[in-house]
Amino acid sequence: MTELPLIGSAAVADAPLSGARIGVVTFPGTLDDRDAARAVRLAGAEAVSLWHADTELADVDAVVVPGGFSYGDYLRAGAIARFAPLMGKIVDAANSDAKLPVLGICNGFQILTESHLLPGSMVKNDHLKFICRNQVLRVENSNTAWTSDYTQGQEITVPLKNQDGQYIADEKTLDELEAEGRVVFRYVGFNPNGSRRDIAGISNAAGNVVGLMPHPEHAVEAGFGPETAGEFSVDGLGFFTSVLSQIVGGK
Amino acid sequence: MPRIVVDVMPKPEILDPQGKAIVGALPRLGFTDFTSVRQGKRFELEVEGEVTEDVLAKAREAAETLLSNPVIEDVVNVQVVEA
Amino acid sequence: MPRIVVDVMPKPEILDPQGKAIVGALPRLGFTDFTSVRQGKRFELEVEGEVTEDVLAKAREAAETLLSNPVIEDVVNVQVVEA
Amino acid sequence: MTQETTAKFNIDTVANAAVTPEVELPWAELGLKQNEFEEILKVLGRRPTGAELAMYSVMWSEHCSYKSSKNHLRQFGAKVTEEMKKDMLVGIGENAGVTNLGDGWAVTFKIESHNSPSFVEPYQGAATGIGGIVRDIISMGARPVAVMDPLRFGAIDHPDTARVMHGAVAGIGGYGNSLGLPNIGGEMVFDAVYQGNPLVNALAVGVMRHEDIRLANASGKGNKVVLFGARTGGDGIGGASVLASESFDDTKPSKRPAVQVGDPFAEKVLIECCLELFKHSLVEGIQDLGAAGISCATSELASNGDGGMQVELTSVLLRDHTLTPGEILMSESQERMMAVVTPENIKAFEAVMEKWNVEYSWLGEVTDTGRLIITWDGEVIVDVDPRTVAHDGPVYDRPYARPSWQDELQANHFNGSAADSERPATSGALAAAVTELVSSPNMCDKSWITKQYDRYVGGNTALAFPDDSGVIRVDEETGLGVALSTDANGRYTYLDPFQGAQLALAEAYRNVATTGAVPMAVSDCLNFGSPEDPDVMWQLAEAIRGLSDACMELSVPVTGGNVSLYNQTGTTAIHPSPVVAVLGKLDDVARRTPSGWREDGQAIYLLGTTADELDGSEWANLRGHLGGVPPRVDLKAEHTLGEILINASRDGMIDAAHDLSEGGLAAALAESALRYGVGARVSLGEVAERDGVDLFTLLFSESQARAIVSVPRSEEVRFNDMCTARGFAHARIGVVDSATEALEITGVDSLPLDALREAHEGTLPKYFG
Ligand SMILES: Nc1ncnc2c1ncn2[C@@H]1O[C@H](COP(=O)(O)OP(=O)(O)O)[C@@H](O)[C@H]1O
Ligand SMILES: [Mg+2]
Repeated sequence: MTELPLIGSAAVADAPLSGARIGVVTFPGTLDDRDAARAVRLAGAEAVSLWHADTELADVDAVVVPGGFSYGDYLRAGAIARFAPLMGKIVDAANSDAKLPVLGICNGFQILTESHLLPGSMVKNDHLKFICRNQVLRVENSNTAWTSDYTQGQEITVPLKNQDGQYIADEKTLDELEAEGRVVFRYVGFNPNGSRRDIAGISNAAGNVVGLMPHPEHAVEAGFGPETAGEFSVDGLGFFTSVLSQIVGGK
Repeated sequence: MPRIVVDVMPKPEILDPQGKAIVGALPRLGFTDFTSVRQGKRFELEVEGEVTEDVLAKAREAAETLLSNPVIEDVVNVQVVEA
Repeated sequence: MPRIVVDVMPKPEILDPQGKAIVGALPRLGFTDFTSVRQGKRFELEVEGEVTEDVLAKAREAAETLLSNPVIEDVVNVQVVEA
Repeated sequence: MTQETTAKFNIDTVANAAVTPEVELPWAELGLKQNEFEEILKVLGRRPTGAELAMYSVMWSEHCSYKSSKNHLRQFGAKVTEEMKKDMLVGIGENAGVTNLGDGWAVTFKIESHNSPSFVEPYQGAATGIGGIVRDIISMGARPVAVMDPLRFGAIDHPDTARVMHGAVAGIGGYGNSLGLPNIGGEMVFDAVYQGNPLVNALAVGVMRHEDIRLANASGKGNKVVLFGARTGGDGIGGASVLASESFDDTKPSKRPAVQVGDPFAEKVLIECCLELFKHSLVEGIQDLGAAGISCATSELASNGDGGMQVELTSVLLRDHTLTPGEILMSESQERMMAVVTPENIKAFEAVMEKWNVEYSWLGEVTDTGRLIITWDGEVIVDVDPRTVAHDGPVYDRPYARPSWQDELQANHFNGSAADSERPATSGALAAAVTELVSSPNMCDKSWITKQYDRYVGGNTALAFPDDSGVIRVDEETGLGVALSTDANGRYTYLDPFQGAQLALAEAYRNVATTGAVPMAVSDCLNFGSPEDPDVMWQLAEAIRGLSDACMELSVPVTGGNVSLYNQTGTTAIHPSPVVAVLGKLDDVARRTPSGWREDGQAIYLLGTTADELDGSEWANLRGHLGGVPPRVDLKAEHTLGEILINASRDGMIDAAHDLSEGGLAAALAESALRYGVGARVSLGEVAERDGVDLFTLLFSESQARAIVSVPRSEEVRFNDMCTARGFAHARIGVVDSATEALEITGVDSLPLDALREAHEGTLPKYFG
């Protein structure tokens, strides 16, 4: 066979047919905002840049709080970003009847826990080092706004990269999360940071808010994401197509 | 200038990975007297002028809201130190 | 059990990015009384049995060698606390 | 922005200097030589003020003035053909060179050292190394897109190596990861010669549209000069406490920080803030603040411009209010930039600063006097021709001579030495030798390091560790991208500095071509010992001569770099280590070639020929031998091999390619198998016979201009024809075979991939946890 190594085209799609607008928040120190926006576009929606200091939430159908080191993560990951004016709006919209879908990735997840949109918290990885690896996750709940395009129990591979990724919560909270099906992702094969019960991601009770440490937005294009035995994973795209189908379906 | 010291420690029931690493390293360096180590944070806030009750109350509030995360940490101390 | 508290702060002349980020955030949250913030570390070492002079000396040594980086940090306090 | 009341100092004004010629100045303590101080007196026609002395002393230091290497470095600018200039948009001399990529895209990259700070405080030293090189890239108008980190530490089992390793790697990761810059490659060499003097080099690469290129110059009378970013503290002036004589204030802290602490968050904000300034064309000229801080930024901006500059130093925002004017001028506080802004753009500039919450202060303006005037509370403390500070520093023709020991060293070949007494010959011994090689400190798997680095951020990383080059997509629509590799072999360069430097270029060039990219430009970081030692100076002169010749022959211009001297412990210098970075271009990164085999049945070809060249090799190193002469350089062959690899990649003739370098064919075969965990059956008898070498030599010799490729069956005829047409030696040595789950080499015991992997991956965790 003479095929070239597989790499997809990242050409920006023309105006998305779906009409869905997904906001991507930028804080000082946010790093993966452009990646999240690319993932949104590749899924077929319009990516709308949101600025942390904005006092109004633009007219968006969903919000991604991307990864990075907001305010350097110096105090605690996400601790300062949580107080941004826009975060207040996002929390209100997520808790409102409209149940705005919100996805927190890595630092975004940490910001959501600091904002008390999601329970528990992240502390330093048990090995105390930054870790970047391709991580297998099991989708434990395919009924959330961000996971409906996956099947229950499906295993996906996406990158993981963080310093403070160890998810902790008290036993009672953990039991509750389990009982209510709010553990959305679990690490498979290898727990990269010592997270309680191998938890990689969780949701709120309504399932519109999901946070996880690994990075689905880095597994959306063949050639630029996690590679196993020469094959690229685009497993992360499902997050963005899931929320898109919910938005379009609901319109 | 007077300073307010705020001490924050990981909650006792929470595993502290940094403390654990230290307690592991101590005996290798010949320190065998310490059975457990926990690592927290110490903040020193400088105040222009006098530390009134009101300023101290503000410091306590900042300690509870920003400087610590009540899910995983306790504020163990808020105290004025004259420099 | 008795504990020894070790406080470590960044040297005054050294940039403290952590304190800087906090001092920048405080006014946005309505805290306007604090002109400078520096963030250091607080260690709590637990001791089995009594804290003798010797144990305290060991703690001081651990503070200088392992718990702090003398190039950028100062040990500002080593102290016994009865729990 | 307000400033606390400025400290009061015993200000040494220009007027005062003119009437007090007898005042004793601490020029020697500031590192100036007698002749240099006399030169300053001549240039000024009077004694310098304290502030002027501070500026000259830092700007005329080896680090800033290149006074020992300048005469030799000129060759990089001189040995350049028209062909080489074709794509060079900005050459040597600016913060970093700029190369045209086509389609309106340009790329800038540069490599620098942060060696001694990284020994003192590995975390912060390495972190600020990344910070500094990234600011060079920003100041060209580019968006930084990736970093790399060539490292050299002491012996792997020395107790101090773990300290440096843990700190430096965490620092590089801590800073680079926080900036959102993927780490796409580097090097890791362990050798006792670096024990007291580790090398931490850092490379950054950035991309921009042609119209966004910015230069460091201050032009246009009346334009304003602004300093922005972090506040100025006492960083980096620890040694210059003699300037305390400027002060009569007892409250001054006796200590200045010996090390700098980086603030990657501040730098990330600075990057975004600068890019926004560029996007709206709000700055005329821009300069990062690195070594020599404000001294460097003001004098370089002014001397590169068309007029002069006037600056009020009390306007500088300070972190430490006890700093004297001289100290402010010398401070190396990180995360600062200086820019020139037209009066019309002031408001818009300030709006960008406020949006990003970046502190700034207006220091002064561009003038037409041709002078750099610095005042303190209105009193003139510096009045100089900026060129004399920035460009016309001393230049030395340091004596150099081939070391007396060089001949003896070169006569001591590995072949036949005591170290070579038990050369593996049986199939079992050969298998053990391969395993020993791939688990050795320098050849082992480096993922202990690279997994602490974010390789994914940005979403444009097409190749990184462990492939031969890092590959970054530049244009998402067309797939246009760049490939980068850095290389150096201190042992080769020690044996022969001229050839060693050429071999460093050859390897980096080959690595870039191996991934399918066309090599375009070079940046280099010359890490050497003391130039005052004629032996070392000879190594430096030979290395520069060799490298510049080779660049010309391969038609890849040097666009920038850095010289790091005095890397030695006592009188013992490190091995001369010219780290060479080559940048190449890929029209479509989808065509990049990875190093691992994947498809069963593909044919494995060895390109190039092998001679008995074990001197300086990893194998000899493992046997504790260093002597003889390095492998022969054949740049014509490198060029042809490059063409073959690039064409084969472009035309879809190969699926995998891996160059042969340290560890030779044995290392390359093992790495290609381990890359995706796919084995192969290899038979080397015919090639050994063709080249007249035994199996051991074929496996472990480090002859240059070689690579292995895997060729799909359907492409074999075309591939063979291409090699034949170019007259390049090529031989089918095996076939990819996943079923074996081993590397099967005829005459060598089977090497199961599991065991090989364990050996390869176990080493760094064993030493570093
Ligand atoms: N310090 C480091 N940082 C990042 N990548 C590294 C580092 N050291 C080695 N690597 C990567 O490991 C791989 C193997 O390195 P090396 O054997 O030096 O490559 P080569 O022989 O092709 O020059 C390369 O992808 C290289 O970029
Ligand atoms: Mg290579």
